[in-house]
Amino acid sequence: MDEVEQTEAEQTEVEENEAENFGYDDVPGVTLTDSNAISDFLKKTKVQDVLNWGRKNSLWFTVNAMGCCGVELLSTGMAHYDTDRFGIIPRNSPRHADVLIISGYVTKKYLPALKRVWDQMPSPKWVIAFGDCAISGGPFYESYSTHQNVDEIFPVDVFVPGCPPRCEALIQGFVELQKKIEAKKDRGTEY
Amino acid sequence: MDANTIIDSLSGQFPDDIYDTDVESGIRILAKVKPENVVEVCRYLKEDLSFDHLGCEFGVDYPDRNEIEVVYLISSYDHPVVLTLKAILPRDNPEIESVVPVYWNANWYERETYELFGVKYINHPDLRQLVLPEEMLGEWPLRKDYKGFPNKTAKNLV
Amino acid sequence: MLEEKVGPSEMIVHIGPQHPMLPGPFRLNARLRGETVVDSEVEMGWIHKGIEKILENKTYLQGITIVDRICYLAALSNEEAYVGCVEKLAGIEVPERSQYIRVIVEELSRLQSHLLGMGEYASFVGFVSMFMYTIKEREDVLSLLDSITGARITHSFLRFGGVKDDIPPGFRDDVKRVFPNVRKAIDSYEDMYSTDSIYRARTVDVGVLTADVAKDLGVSGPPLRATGVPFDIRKDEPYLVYEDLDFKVCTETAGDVYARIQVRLDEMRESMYIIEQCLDQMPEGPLFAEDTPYGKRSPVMRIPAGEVYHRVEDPRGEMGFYMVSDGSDKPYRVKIRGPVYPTLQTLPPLLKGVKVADIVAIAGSMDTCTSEVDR
Amino acid sequence: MELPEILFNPLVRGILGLCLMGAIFLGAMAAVWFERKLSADIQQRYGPMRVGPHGLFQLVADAIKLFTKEDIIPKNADRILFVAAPILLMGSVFLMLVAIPFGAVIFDGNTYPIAATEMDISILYIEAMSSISIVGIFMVAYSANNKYSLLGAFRNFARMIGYEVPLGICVVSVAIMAGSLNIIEIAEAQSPLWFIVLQPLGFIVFVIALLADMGRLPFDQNESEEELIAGWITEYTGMRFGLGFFAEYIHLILGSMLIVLLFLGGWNLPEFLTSNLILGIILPTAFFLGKVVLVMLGIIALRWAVPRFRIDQVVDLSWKRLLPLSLLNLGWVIALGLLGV
Repeated sequence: MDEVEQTEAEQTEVEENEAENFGYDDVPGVTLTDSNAISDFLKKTKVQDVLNWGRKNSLWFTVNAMGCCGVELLSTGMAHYDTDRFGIIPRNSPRHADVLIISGYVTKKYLPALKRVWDQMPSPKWVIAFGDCAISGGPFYESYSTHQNVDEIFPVDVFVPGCPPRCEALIQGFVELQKKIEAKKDRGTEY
Repeated sequence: MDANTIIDSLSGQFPDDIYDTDVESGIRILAKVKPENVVEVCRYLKEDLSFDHLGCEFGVDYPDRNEIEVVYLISSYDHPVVLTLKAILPRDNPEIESVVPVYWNANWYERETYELFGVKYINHPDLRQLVLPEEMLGEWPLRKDYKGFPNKTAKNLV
Repeated sequence: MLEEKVGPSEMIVHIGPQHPMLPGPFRLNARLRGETVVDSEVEMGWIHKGIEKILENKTYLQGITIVDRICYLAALSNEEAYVGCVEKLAGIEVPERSQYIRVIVEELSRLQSHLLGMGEYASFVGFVSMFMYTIKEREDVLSLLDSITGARITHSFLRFGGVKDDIPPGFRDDVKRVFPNVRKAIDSYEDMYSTDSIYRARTVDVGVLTADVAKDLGVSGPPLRATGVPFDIRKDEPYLVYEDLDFKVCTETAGDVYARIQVRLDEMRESMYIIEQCLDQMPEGPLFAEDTPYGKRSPVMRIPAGEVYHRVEDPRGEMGFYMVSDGSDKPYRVKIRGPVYPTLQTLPPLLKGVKVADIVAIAGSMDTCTSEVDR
Repeated sequence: MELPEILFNPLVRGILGLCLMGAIFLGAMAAVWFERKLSADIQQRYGPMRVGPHGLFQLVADAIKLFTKEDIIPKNADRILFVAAPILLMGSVFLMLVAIPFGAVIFDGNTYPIAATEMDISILYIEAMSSISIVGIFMVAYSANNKYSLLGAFRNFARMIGYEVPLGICVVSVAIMAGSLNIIEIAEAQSPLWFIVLQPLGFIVFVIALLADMGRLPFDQNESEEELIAGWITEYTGMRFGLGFFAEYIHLILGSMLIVLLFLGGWNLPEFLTSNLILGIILPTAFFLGKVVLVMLGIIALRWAVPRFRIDQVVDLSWKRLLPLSLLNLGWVIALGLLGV
C-alpha cells in the first residue's frame, strides 16, 4: 500500500517536473541545468556567504529601455551617476546579465519577448521593477494594451516607485538588492 | 498660396466630390470628400496645389451618427496651409481606397487605422496589424463601443 | 513577410525588441546576404500604451500628465501641442510672461534631447566615451529644467492659459554658469566630428536621404533639414513668442548621417541663444490672464465643441495634436501626430544595400523615440 | 659562476611555467582593473570604488560570480564544440605564453631569459598559435547557433585574413634585421639600438595589425556591442564567458609583450646598470614589465578614445594600406642589410 502510494507520489512529482520543464519548450535554444548536490551542500556552509559577497558586488544588468524609465536607466549607467562604482555595469546580452530591470509598461505584445529575455538569463538572477508602470501600471493601469500585475509573472525583488524614479532611486534600489542578497532573503536563489 | 484660392481650385476641379468646404483661418482649411474619389483628390492636391506632406491619417468614430470619419491632415513644405480632408464611411462596413500610391507614408497610418478602427483599405500593399498583437485584431479598440476599456485587472493600485 | 523571400545564402536577423541600439523597443527584421542588408522591415507596437484611448477618458487637466509620457525626451513639446489645442478651442489667452517661460523650458528640453541623441549616436558607432560626455552635459541642462519644473523628464508643467510656476530666483545665474560649458562642449564635439577620420568614414555619405525622397516620405525635423529643406514650424507657423525671437533655421545640404548630426549641433547653439534672448526680453507680469475661467485651479473644465489641429516643432520634427471636442469635460478624440512615425518608416528604403554596422549608424542618426511612435 | 644546475631540471622548469601561468592570470585581472579604472577616468567618472580600496577586489567579486553562474548550453547549439571552444581559445593563448619570455636575469654577465621553453623558431610558433585563437573564436561563435555570433565570427575571419599578412611581414622584417627567428635573440639584438628607431614604419604597421589581431577597438568588429549584442560571445554564460573574456585580456598582455620584445628593446639595459648582482636580477625584468604595462595602458586608453571601423573599411585598410606599407618596410630592412647597417 505504502509502496503504491509512494510510486504514485513519485509519478505525480515526475509529471509536475515535466510540466515545469514544459514551460521552457516555448523558449527555443534554452536548456536548464538544475542545481546539484554540491551547491545544495554549499548553501548550508559559510561558502555561500563568500559567493553572495561576490554576487552582490557584481550585479550586471540588462540594457532594456522600455519607456520613460528607460531613459533614466541609461543615465544611471553613464557618467555622473556611474553605477560602475558599485560594480554594477550594463550588459547588452541577457546571457551575461544578473539583473533584469523592468523599466516601464509591459504590453501584451512585449511580454513574450521580456519573458524570453528573462529565460535567457542564467540563474541566480534578480528582477527590479523600476517605476510605477512596472509596479502597478502607473498612468496606464486601465489601458487595453498593457499587461498588468507584472510582479505575478516575474519574481520581483525590489520595487523602485516613481514616475519615473530619479537615478538616485535606482541606485538605492540596487543597494537594497545587495542588502537582500547579503541577508540571503532574495528571491533569486533558493535557500 | 492662400486658403481661399486653394478651396476654390479644389472645388472647381472636383465639383461632385468635394463638399462642406470651410476656411477656419488663413492657415487651416477643411473639406469633405466622397470616399470613392479620395485618391484622385489627393493626387491633384499633391501635384497641382503642392500639398506634398501627408501629416497624418486617422479615424474618428461617431456611433450616434453611425459613421466613421477618416481624416487626412495634408500640409505642405512650401506654404503653411493645413488641409483637413474628411471622408465619411458607414460604420458597419468601412471601406476606402488607400492613398499609399500618392503619399507613401500613409502606409503605417492606414495600417494603424485598420487595426484600431477596422477601416478596410482597398489596394493597400500590406494591410495587417501594426502596433497591436495579432490576437487583438478584430477588437477595434479605439471605437467608442470597445468593451475592453478600462482594463480592470490591475491589482497593486495605490 | 520577409521570410517568404529568403534566397540562398541569405539569412534574416531580427534586431530587437531588446537590443542596445534601441532607445525603446522596436524590431527591425533585416534580410542579410553576408554583411549586406538586402531588405528590411520595421515592426512596431512593443510599447503601445493606448494613449489616445486613455486621453478620451481623462479630463483635460489629467491629460497633461498622460501626454508627457508620449515621448519622454520631448515631454514639454508634447504638452505644448496638447495645451495649444485646448487653448485654440476654448480661445484662452496666454500672458506674455507665461509664453516666454514656455519657450525657455521647451528649448531646454530640445537641448537635452539633442545631447542625448547625439551621444547615443556616438556610442552606436563604437565611441562610448562620447555618450558619457554628452550625458554629463545633459545632467547640467536637466538640473536647469529641474529647477523650473521640478522634474527631470516628465514635467506636467504647462497649464491651460499659463504655466505652473514662475522661473526660480537664481535661474539666470545658473544659466550663465551652465551655458558656457555646454557651448564649449558642443564646440569640442563638432571639432571631433569634423576631424576624426574614423568618424568621418562612418558618417559621411552614409544613409543619404535626398530632399525629394524625404519630402515624399513625410519626414520632418533634423533629418529633413539635413537635406536642405528649411522646414521649421517655429518659423513657418509661429506659435508662442517665436515671432519676436531671433533665430535661424539650421540646415545642411548633404542629407547624410554627418549632416543630421551637424544640424543637431547647430540647433543646440540656437536653442541656447533663444533662451538667453528670452531671459533678456521677458516682461514682468502674471502667469495667468486676469478673470479667466480656466487656469491653474480648475480641474474640471468644459471646452466648446469643435475640431482643431495644432502643431509645434518637437526636437525631432513636427509634433501635432488633432483634437475633437464635443463640449464635455473630456476630449472626444485626440490624435497624436508624432514626428518619428514617418522618420522611422524611412528606415527600410534607406537600409537597402548598407552594411550591418550602418544599420545602427543610420537608425541612430534618426534619433528615434519609439515610445512616441507606439504611443 | 654558473646558475645552479637544478634550475635547468625539466620539473623545475615545469613548475616555473605554472608560476608564469598564475602570474599571467593575475596580470589579466590587473589588466581588467586597469581597463575599468582608466576608462572611467577618460569618461569622467570613478569606476569601481566600493569593493576594496578603489575597487581592487572588484575582479574577485566578478570572478566569483561568473564562476558560480548557471551554465546554459542552448538547445540547438553544437554541444561538443560549445564546450570545447572556450578551452581551445584559452589553450591557444596559453600555448603562445609558452614561448614568450617574461624578462631576464642577468647573472655574472650571462643572460638567462625567464621563459618556459626556449626554441629556435619561437616567433614563428607564436604567430602560429595566435592564428589558432581565431579558430577558437570561430568555434565559439559557430557552435552557439546564434546569428549575431555568426556575423561576429565572419567579421573575425575577414579581419584576421587581412591582418595576419602585414603582421607576418613585419615580423619577418624584424627577424631579418635580428638574423634570428628566436624571440629571445631578437630581443637581445636590440641591445644598442631599438628596432623602433631602425624601422619606425614597421612599428606602426605592426601595432595596428596587432590591435586588429587582438580585437581591440577600433577593430573590435567581432564583438561590436552596439550592433551584435556581444558578437561572438553572445550566447556564453558564466564560466565560459569568463574564459573567453580572460583569454582576450591575456592576449592583450601577450600582444603588449610582443611589441616590447620586437620593437621596444626587450629587457636590454646598459651594462653598468646590470653588473651588480641584485640589480642584474631585478632590473631587466622590471624594465621589461614596466614597458609592457605602459604599452598596455596605451592600448587600453586607445580603446576608449576612438570609434569603430566598419568591417569593409577594416579590410580596405589592411589590403590597401598596411600590406603595401609592410612590404615597403621589408624593402627598407633589406636595403639597410645590404648597406651593412
